[in-house]
Amino acid sequence: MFRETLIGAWSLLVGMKVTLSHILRAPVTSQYPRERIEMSKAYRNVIRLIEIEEIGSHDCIDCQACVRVCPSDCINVEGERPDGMRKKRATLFEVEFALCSECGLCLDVCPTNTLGYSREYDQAGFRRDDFLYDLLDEWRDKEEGVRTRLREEEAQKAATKAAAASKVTAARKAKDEAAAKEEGPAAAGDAGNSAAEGEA
Amino acid sequence: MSDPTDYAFFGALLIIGAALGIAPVVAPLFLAPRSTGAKTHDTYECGVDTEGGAWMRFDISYYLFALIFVVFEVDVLYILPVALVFGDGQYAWRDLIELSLFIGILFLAIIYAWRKGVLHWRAA
Amino acid sequence: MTQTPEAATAAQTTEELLQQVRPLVHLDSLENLLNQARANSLWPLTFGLACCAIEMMAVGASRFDLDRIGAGVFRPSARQADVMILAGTISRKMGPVIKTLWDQMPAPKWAIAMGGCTIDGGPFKYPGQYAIIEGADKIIPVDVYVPGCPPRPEALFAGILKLAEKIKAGRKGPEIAA
Amino acid sequence: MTAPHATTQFFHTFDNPWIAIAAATGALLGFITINALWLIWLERKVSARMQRRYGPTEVGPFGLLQTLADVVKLVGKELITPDHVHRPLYLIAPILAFAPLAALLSLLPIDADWVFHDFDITLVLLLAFSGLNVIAIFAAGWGSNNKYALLGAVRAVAQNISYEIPLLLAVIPIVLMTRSLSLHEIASAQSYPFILVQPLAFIIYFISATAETNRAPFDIPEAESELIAGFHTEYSGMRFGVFFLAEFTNMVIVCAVATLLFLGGWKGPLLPGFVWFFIKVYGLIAVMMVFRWTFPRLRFDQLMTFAWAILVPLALVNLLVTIVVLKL
Amino acid sequence: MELGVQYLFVALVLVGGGMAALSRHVLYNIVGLGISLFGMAGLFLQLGSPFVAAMQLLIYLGGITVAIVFAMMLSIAMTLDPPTRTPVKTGFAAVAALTFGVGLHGLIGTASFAAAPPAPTDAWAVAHIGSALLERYNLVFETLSVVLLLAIIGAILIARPDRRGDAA
Amino acid sequence: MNLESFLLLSLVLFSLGLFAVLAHRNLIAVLIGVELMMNAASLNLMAFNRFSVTDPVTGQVFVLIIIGLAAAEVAIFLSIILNLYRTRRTIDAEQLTELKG
Amino acid sequence: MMRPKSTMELVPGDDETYYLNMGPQHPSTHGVLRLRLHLEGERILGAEPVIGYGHRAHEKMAENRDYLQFLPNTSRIDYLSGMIYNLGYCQAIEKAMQIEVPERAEYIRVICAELNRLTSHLLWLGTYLLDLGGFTPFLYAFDDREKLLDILDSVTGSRLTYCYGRFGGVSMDVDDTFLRAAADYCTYFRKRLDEYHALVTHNIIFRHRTKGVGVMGPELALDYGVSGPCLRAAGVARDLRKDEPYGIYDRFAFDIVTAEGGDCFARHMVRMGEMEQSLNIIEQAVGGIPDGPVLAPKVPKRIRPPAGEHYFAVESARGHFGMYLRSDGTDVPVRLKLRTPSFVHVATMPVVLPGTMLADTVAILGSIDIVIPEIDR
Ligand code: SF4
Ligand code: SF4
Ligand code: SF4
Repeated sequence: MFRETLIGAWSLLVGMKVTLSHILRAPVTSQYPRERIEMSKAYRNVIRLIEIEEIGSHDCIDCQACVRVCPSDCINVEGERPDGMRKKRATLFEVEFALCSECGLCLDVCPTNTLGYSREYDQAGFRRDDFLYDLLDEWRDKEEGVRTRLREEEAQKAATKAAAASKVTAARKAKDEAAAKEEGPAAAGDAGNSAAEGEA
Repeated sequence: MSDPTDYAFFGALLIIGAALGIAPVVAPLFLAPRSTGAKTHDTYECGVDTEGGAWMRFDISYYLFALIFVVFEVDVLYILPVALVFGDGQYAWRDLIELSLFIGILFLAIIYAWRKGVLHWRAA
Repeated sequence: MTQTPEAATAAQTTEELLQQVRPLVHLDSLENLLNQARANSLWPLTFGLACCAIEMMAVGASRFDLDRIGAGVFRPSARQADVMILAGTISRKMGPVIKTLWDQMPAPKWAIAMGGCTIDGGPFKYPGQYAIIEGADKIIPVDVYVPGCPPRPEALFAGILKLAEKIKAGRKGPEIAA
Repeated sequence: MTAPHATTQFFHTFDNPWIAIAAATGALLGFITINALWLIWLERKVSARMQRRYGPTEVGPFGLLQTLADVVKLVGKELITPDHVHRPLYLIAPILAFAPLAALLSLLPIDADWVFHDFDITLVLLLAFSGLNVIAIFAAGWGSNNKYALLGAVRAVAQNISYEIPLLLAVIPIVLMTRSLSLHEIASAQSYPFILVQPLAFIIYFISATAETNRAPFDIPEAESELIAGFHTEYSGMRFGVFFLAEFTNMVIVCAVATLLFLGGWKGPLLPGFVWFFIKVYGLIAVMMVFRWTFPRLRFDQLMTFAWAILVPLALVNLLVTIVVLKL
Repeated sequence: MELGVQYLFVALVLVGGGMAALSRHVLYNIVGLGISLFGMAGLFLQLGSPFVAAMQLLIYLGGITVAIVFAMMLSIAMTLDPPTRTPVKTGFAAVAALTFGVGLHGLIGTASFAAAPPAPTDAWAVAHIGSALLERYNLVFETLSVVLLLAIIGAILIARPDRRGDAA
Repeated sequence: MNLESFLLLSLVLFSLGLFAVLAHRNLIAVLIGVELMMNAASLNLMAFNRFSVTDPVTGQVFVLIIIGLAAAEVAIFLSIILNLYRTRRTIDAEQLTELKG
Repeated sequence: MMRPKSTMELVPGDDETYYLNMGPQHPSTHGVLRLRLHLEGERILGAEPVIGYGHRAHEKMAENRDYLQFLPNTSRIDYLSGMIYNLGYCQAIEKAMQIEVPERAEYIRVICAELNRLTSHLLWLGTYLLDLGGFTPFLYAFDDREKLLDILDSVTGSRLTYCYGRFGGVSMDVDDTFLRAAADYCTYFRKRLDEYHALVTHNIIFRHRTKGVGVMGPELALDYGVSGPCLRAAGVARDLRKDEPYGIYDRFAFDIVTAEGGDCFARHMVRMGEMEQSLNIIEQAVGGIPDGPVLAPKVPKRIRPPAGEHYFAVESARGHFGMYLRSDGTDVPVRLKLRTPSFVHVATMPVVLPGTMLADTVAILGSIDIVIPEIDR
């Protein structure tokens, strides 16, 4: 009995040694509101549209692939085909962050890879609808310029295409295929169809 | 006999202590808002309604401990005045024997309780 | 169940919404002082519902250390808590329990809805879902919402700071979208 | 033996008792508040450092105002008196817990000639009034009429009374050695700290005192993980705050008594007496804090068994040895 | 002031005693007993013996009352509605108590007590109690410890449930 | 206050105790009555001790002894109550009499 | 097989029945479990777990979504070992559809799953100590867990509810930094384990609180279908990773940690031992990871497992996690039944708890390590 007590007392001292030794070590606390930390590369938060270089803006073509794959049904995309363009452009891209499960499926299916994650990590708001994000917000003012440029590019392309069209039909067919392939491999899941749809 | 005013002073402090205890409890009555929720004044029990009264029949061990305590406390308190004069008189050895007898008898009580398993809850 | 904030008519005062009565003595300067203290001493109720609760624990742990702003004193009894952090999915069975706990907290009290689930059902909202309450504000008045699934600990931290800011400004109750 | 009136007793420095009482009130109020504020801050800081965090930093410099904010907040917090409580008991319990402790503070001699007030039986008085603690706890638990509270209260009472015996038994050797029940005399009688000759008594005293103040690892009555908050489960706002204040005041008292009985009170080289006194007291409190933040808590029955089957026999043996040695 | 305090204690004793004796709820009986005991301790103090007063607090209030409370919790008495009183019994008790009180009061009235000069302050010191216990009353002292030992043994024997493990 | 008033007080207390012992059906309440009576006795002793004895020690010692005996008595009495309760499921004095035999 | 009568039956409704509710809001029921305890004194006569406070209709959800869309949900069933569930679900579908997973992905899966097991056990250790009243070990455990989460976060992007697996692999390749961090952590954590032993395992109070408490013998455990650390603590060496190796677990050398006694202390020891084994596995996996793709090249766009029944099980941090799938050949399951360990474990409470003391409840409940949504699904 008393032996046990002694061993017990010793074990308590050993425990205290451990905790006391930590007093001397530096705290591990990150001083959050004072220090901002960098999130990892893979970090997931609300989705956002990322800039695609050759376009100079996002490249959402309103293919609805992400809308369809999203398990939480939290994406709402609307788009239009701007006059004189073949590709569609999104006119509305809403994400209800409160519904999102940060699963990344939408990123996987996006044919143009224009979806990414926001780097934000400390959103908080006073209203429950504070988290309905309009992802096009940051792009809107650029949009007109982008469209004009895209239109020009497309027109140019069309011109080359038209030039090529005058050539043999076989050649045209081959070209069409190439164009389809361009979009194809990037898409997984059901994205394939919709990507083609967007193209059409 | 000690100066009763000393104790009066102590008593006054007791009352002051009570006042100090009351003051912060009274202030919120004026300062704090009050809730009017439907269940605000119900028993707190992890968020569900409580079943039956709070009263329960407790383990007999509680009582046994209380009992040993009472008896022990009396014993121990008898030692206190004795401790003040222990070994003072000319019969120092007698004092020693008396006191050790007393403590020895106390010990017997503990041993008895131990043997009876009173000190080990589960055995009860 | 009580009315949702949306259902609250203009006639309803904040007090009614919060189910609180104003204190007997009401001086602005005093109230200011109290609000400063309240904002700096938000004791949360130890209360987790699902996954988000783990992140709530993480906020209290060494890395984030909620105690720095005085909010690290988790009280297990509703009678001693100031803020209810709803962390996780609210099932229909849990709803009344939460309401009871909320009622049993002493005024002034606040609620933070942490995670998508408590804001509007989050990942668990789907057609045919029968088991959850889609949004904490359907049961109790929520002050601050923290989105994410789960929100990072920093986000909850930010939520608590936001709540503190709100208290300091003397605002009360849920803020209904204009 | 009479009261050591030789020393300047605080009370006797005033002619008018009313002024004395007013002064005492002020002093007590100041000490209790400042002590509690600083102790709670200390506790949070010590625990934080042990856990490699910072603890309060944002409110005031070094978070020093944190506890103040807590207290002010508590004052502005609603007091819920649930419908089902036994009102008289429920309402009086916090005051019962607090009042004796506040008065007891006045009995502690802080320095050789800085005695608030001293009787010839200070020690007994201290023990008697801190024994009343159980009644307050009981009133709280019973008055709350809540299962957790009642369970917590019963445990608290059982625990407190059990640890009172080893506590008393650990004090008696000192009484034997000094032939006095006055704290001031006992402390003055120590040409060397008694802990050197009575180490076992000191350990027993300290363990029992930790248990008496319901501090971890003996914090069963308020064991969060089982009983929510134990006997103060139903107490809200400042009523709970008063219990809290009482706990911290009690800590000071038991540690001060330990200092006076075993550590030589105010004695120490160089520094003035009262500084030594407070260093020792707060040192002991810091040890209590380290205990609290290191150990898991004992199960209730183990706790009782520990008191009766280990501490009491040990204390009795210690006492026997003491009287034999004193005689030889 | 002095007298006021004294009357305060007397009032405590009487109010507590009344509660203890007259209330029908056991809990209030106990609370009454507690109050009365506290007042009694005060009176002991007034009567010159702070030590006995402290003992009264320690043992009676901190010990005996607690034991009674625990016993009450073990028996179901608490939740039961206070049993109705049989008027006959109550009446009889009241009459008996009154007769006793009045009779004894008469007796006290007839007796005259020789007042002794108050003892010197010194004689009240606790140490004297100690030496009295060690010298004059040493047999009582030892016997008391045996009595207490027997009390423990007896109480444990009586109160402990049989080995069935049924904690009653 | 003089000796007589103390005696009177203790008399009242004793009568109250007597009443409790006789009137209460709950054994615990009866025990409380007994305690009141013992206290009345202690008070008497202390009063005599103060007012009509030259050496105040004896009275104090006797009160201490009374307290000690009270503790022993309470211990035994309560144990008996509990035992009765366990076997008979009641601590009502009247029912206990009825159950007898 | 011992079947407890419902506690309601056990007790005739006399006026002395005393019920105590633990939960749903209780600091140590780990979420929203509610235990209805029937007490006599401090002794527990009966215990009745009341579940459903965390019911979020996980299984129902599977019937409403296609296979891919259910994926993010898997990690929310048992949020403490979400990765294992997530990957397990992928493996189940892969098995049903006979998809080959690239080598590298298999290794990554093992590393991530074991890291996740570590986080889960660490969290258990912390909260268990919290239940027992030790606050500091809780924070140490959380601190170590944070370090793990940082590692996992760097590749999965989440801290808790991972959605990292994909049918046919994983969603993102790992880089050397990740591998190095994992290996470094192993070295670091071995040292920490010693500290935990000094602080917790050897602590006399801890031993007294857990030894001989809440004994779940091998028969009882097997009868009830207890699995995972709780089963191994009863001395039964069963571990799906060894017995029916899935993925590539057969390539690693590790032991099944068992302990004798089946009490809380044994469960503690098993978990501590398992952490060490996990470290072994991680080290081996990091050492042997090949290069290559992380996603199978030919995964059908629409997941349509062949009609019929499929079953697959993995060893989660809590035990045997089985998925029973009924498919009619479409891309939405007809039924997905999840066999979750905690559900079984909590079902043993009515037999394990009676006879113990109230204070043991938390020690026992904590030691079986439950996760509520996993019970309520
Ligand atoms: S999948 Fe990509 S391109 Fe298609 S709608 Fe979504 S964001 Fe736009
Ligand atoms: S991350 Fe998942 S839940 Fe969130 S928007 Fe994308 S697909 Fe929907
Ligand atoms: S918001 Fe996400 S992490 Fe939080 S409880 Fe809901 S599902 Fe779990």
